[in-house]
Amino acid sequence: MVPASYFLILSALLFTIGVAGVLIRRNLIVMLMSIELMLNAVNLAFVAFSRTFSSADGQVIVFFVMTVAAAEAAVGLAIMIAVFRNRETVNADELTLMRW
Amino acid sequence: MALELLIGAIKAVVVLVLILNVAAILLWFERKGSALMQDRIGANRANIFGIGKRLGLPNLGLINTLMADALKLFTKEDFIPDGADKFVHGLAPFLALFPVLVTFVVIPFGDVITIMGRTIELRAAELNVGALYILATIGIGVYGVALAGWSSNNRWSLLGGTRATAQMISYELAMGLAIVAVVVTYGTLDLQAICRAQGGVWFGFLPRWGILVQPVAFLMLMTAGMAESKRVPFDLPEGESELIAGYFVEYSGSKQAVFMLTDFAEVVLVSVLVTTFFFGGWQIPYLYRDGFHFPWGSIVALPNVAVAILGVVAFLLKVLLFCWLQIVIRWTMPRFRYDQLMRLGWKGLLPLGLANVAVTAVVVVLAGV
Amino acid sequence: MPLWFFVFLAALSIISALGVVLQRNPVHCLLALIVTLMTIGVLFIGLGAVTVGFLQIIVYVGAIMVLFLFVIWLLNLQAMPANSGHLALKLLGAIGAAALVAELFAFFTQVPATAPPPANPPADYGSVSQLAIALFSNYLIAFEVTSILLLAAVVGAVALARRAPADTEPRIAQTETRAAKSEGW
Amino acid sequence: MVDFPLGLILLMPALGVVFNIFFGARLGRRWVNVVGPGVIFVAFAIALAAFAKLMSLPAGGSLGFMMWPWIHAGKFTVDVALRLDALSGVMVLVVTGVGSLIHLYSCGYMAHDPDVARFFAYMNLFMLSMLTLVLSDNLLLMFVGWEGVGLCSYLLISFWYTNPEFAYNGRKAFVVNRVGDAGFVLGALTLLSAFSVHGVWSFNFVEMHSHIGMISPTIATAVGLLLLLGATGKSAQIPLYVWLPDAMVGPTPVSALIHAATMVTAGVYMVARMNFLYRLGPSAMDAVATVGAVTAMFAATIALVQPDIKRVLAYSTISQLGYMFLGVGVGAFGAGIFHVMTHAFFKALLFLGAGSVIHAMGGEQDMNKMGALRSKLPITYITMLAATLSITAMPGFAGFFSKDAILGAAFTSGHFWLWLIGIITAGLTGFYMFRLLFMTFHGESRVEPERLHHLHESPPVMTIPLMILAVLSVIGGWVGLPNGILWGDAFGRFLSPAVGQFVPVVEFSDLALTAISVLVALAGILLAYVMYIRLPGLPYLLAYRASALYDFFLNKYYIDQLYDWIITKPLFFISRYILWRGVDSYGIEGLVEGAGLTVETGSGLARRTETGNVQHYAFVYLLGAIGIAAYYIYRMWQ
Repeated sequence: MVPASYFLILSALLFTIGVAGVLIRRNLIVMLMSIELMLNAVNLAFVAFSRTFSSADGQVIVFFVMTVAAAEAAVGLAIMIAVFRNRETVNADELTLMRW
Repeated sequence: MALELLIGAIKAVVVLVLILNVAAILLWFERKGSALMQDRIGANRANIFGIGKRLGLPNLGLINTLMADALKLFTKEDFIPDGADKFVHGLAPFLALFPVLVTFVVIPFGDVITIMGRTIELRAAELNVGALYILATIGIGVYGVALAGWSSNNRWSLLGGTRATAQMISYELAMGLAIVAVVVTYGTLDLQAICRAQGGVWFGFLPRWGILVQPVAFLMLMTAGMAESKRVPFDLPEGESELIAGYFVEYSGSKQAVFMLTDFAEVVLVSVLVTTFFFGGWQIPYLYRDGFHFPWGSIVALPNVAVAILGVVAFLLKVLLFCWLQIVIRWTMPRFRYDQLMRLGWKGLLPLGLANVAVTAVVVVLAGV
Repeated sequence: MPLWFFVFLAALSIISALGVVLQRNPVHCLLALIVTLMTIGVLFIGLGAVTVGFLQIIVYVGAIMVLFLFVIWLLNLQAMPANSGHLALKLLGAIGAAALVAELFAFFTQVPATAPPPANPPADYGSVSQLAIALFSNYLIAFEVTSILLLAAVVGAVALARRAPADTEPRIAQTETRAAKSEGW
Repeated sequence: MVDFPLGLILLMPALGVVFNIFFGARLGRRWVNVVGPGVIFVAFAIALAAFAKLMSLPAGGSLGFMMWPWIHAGKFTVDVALRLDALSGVMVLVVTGVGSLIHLYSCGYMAHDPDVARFFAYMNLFMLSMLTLVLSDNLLLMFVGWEGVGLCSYLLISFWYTNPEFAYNGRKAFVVNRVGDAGFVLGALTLLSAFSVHGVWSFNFVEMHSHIGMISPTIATAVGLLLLLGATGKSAQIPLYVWLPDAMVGPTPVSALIHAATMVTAGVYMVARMNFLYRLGPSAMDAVATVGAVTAMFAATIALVQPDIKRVLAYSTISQLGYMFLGVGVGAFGAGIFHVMTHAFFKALLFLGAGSVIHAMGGEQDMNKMGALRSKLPITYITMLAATLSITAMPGFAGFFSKDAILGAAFTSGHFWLWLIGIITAGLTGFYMFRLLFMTFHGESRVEPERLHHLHESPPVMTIPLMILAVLSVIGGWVGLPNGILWGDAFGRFLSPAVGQFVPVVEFSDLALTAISVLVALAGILLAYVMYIRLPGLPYLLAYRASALYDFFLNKYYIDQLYDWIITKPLFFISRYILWRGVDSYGIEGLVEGAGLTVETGSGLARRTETGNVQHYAFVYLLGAIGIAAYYIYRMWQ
């Protein structure tokens, strides 16, 4: 049986890759994808712990995370459409109106 | 262990072969059936050395369907349009076919069969959450079509892909709700268990099939399934008169063959689901493990193997029946308009399904099942 | 789940995750992400959380990702030059990510969960009933709140993405964008 | 000490203040004219009741009223408490009595002023402060009243603030008083510290009196001198008298009430109140007496030549205050307070009479433009005549007894020279007072024709107070006859428990002294008669011949100019060029604006972090996450 720490480390790696994606990519959609990636990495950690302590709580949290992720994706993409309609771009570098 | 793997492999192969053959036969059904309904002759030209004629057999076009078309399609040039995303373009057809095929893994096509003291469940994968699995695979099924439409770098195909995706997403909901209703009724996600629960009779003569418990769910599953399979009257994604052929305009040769195969596989899938959920799957009325127990009391004992084989045959017959039903519909109905499609999906089936699930849940709770 | 299978899935997920970050074409990123999600779903199933695993595939792959695909199409995003300056940020981001992963390693190699989990979890572990019981007993309020959240999200998404009166807004937007571009924002 | 609701006496004017400030302007003149003086009359009635109660007590008794605890810091405790003994009893009666009459008079005098509500608000506030000063049972609360009357004086001097000169005079009075108050505060604190050394942490008069033995004479002298400085400020003595003449620009009732009858006597009252202290430091008492005598003569000389009727009265006030200081300075505290009372009567009367004249003349104050008003203003003339006879100490009139007592005490206490100055001053007083009277009411009219036709006697509301005060200026002194005649010095006996008994050191016949002073005064009167009735040209001739001396007197010894050059100008220079231009502009504003500039630049820099780029924020977020994780790793590895 695979030690839970393996799963945790895997989730750490995925999470970090997601972080890097958010930081490196300019495309808002890809940034959103990276965020989803991070969420899933966390989910993985949750399930691993849930298995370790054989309790359902971790899975419940995963369930909630999925729900929230769905809501977040819906709203986020809607915002993106609105932004694109106004600014004709989804490049994070060009969407810097809210600044000094 | 090895034996287990072997048995699993055998079951998988059996299922695959079954599906492919049924699909192929379905193609023939379609041709001849449509010809019949439209008072045509249909496929009748292909002939090998005139053997059939010599023997004076009527030309049923089987050769056309089963050999000639296949050969033609698989020997044609595989054309990739300029500016297409080659990787995705090549990947799409198999993304479309794969989910449909793997869905059949959880379908029980028969009861247990006992060979050399080893009882074998007659389904490829003994998964106890089959319903979820089905929903998952159907969900994945969207991508083949969508990516096919996108990767071809062609307006028509992109339009078709978009339509197909929207349509499938919309009707997945209805489908899922129908399945949920059934699951709530029988209290399990295990398809085999569902089939078993449909064995036996009410009032001594009425088979306990799901259709009698969940007629609404049956209608919804049928409709949504046909929409999923993107056939007339739900064939807007590929409506020849508007989008030439929709998402697979730019496909030719073997890849197009794969798409066609997917089409028929989906038809079969719908029939299989309907059969499994509402028509007892492999159940035959009055047939139990040890043989027939007719309402009027006479008992015909049968060996286990015979019962199992009977079950499989019954299953196949039911499936073919529903395939035929779909073909009839396909050649009878006109095509929907897009807004009609969406209205039906979102304003018709979705609320209906929700209401159905709610009612079912209440009834189940009250009945204390 | 045998170790070799885990390693295979882990490698697959990591590679595809890297694909998400590194590929130019949003659609390819999306495909990579889909692969990652499915791998994670399979990992769930392998961990015994069967229901959650399938839910993962249904919800993420079957719904959310399709939404992404739609938006990509709607905005007609083709491959865009990935590196528009900000090399410093990229470098720092890489360093920060490395630091983070190092720290997380430091954690997860120390956690008591290093020992392999109990080989035989409770019979109903990961089943729908277990999840449902937890959801509707301990987490009932959270569950209801989540449903409200979803409703709000639906309404909000519709309100945001609805096309505004087509006469004024786009022109303003374009001038604004042009001004912005000319001022080098 | 018997409890008595003395607080009511303070409550009345307080109510008047509140009413006049918040409702007076809205409800209009009629209400103000009722409430403004009304509250003071009520206060007067309560004061009478309190005084009767006091009289009913055995000699040396006192009434007390504890309002609320004020400061309780460690061993040091001060309460807002009132005490009414013989001394404060007399003062309260004078203040409320004369005050009520003057308030009544004001209704007529201010009849044409649009701002009467504000006027009465100030007047009531002054009464409140003055009564607090008088009734307080400790030095600190007394100081509150002390400052309060100063404030009211300032407010009322510059009552017609639209005139910049009036406003300037008000400011002058205020600033000069500040100098005196500084002396007061220093004195009080020195006294407290001196007491606290011996463990007595109190400003209470009674306690201080009982523990006075602890204080060394030197400290007593120092404190006495410091308090004297405060007294000179408030009571317009040398060197701080300069504000009083200028204070005459205020409404005449104000001059009568504040700058003649009550406030300016606060210094005398304070010295009398602290008599136990002064007795301990004889040199301080000598200083008081000297200051008084010199001031008396000095002011009288100035009064000789002033053309302005109110200025003459102002200088005569200073002069009379000098008499009072002389009295208390030579140890005859009772005589000093006696003169305070009589002076309150006749000087208030003089001012009110002058006010009536000015009222009739339509604001004219120059006596050169008056004359022969006797027939036009009969009541005013009669009453002012009574007052003048009283101030010139004609036998039988109120001023006679008090001034006689003071001069007698001065002589019998061995201060011959001071007595001599007092005598000369008496002559001068006779001269300038009758000069005023003659120039105003006698001789041929020098009134400008256009003023002639609307010359008229004042309305009863003004003349009735005049008459009452006239009566008082005649009989007011009979409470303190020379010893041996009828009931003798009842007033002195009544006061002695509070201020102590006067003990003569030189034996001499009172009668002779009295005769001398009366003769000298008569001589002055005669001289005035000659110069202003018989030979009206003589004054101008004198002024022409002895122009140097005349100008010297006319310009008040150039003291104002002197102060201007010694103090004011350097002060303004320092304030403007060093404190304002230098310290304020560069030092303080530099600090303030420097702070602002720092914040501005700092935020300008910090602002740069708001790039508006999501990913920059995300990166900072990442750093935060890394930090937190690092912390927990650190914890983990502990």
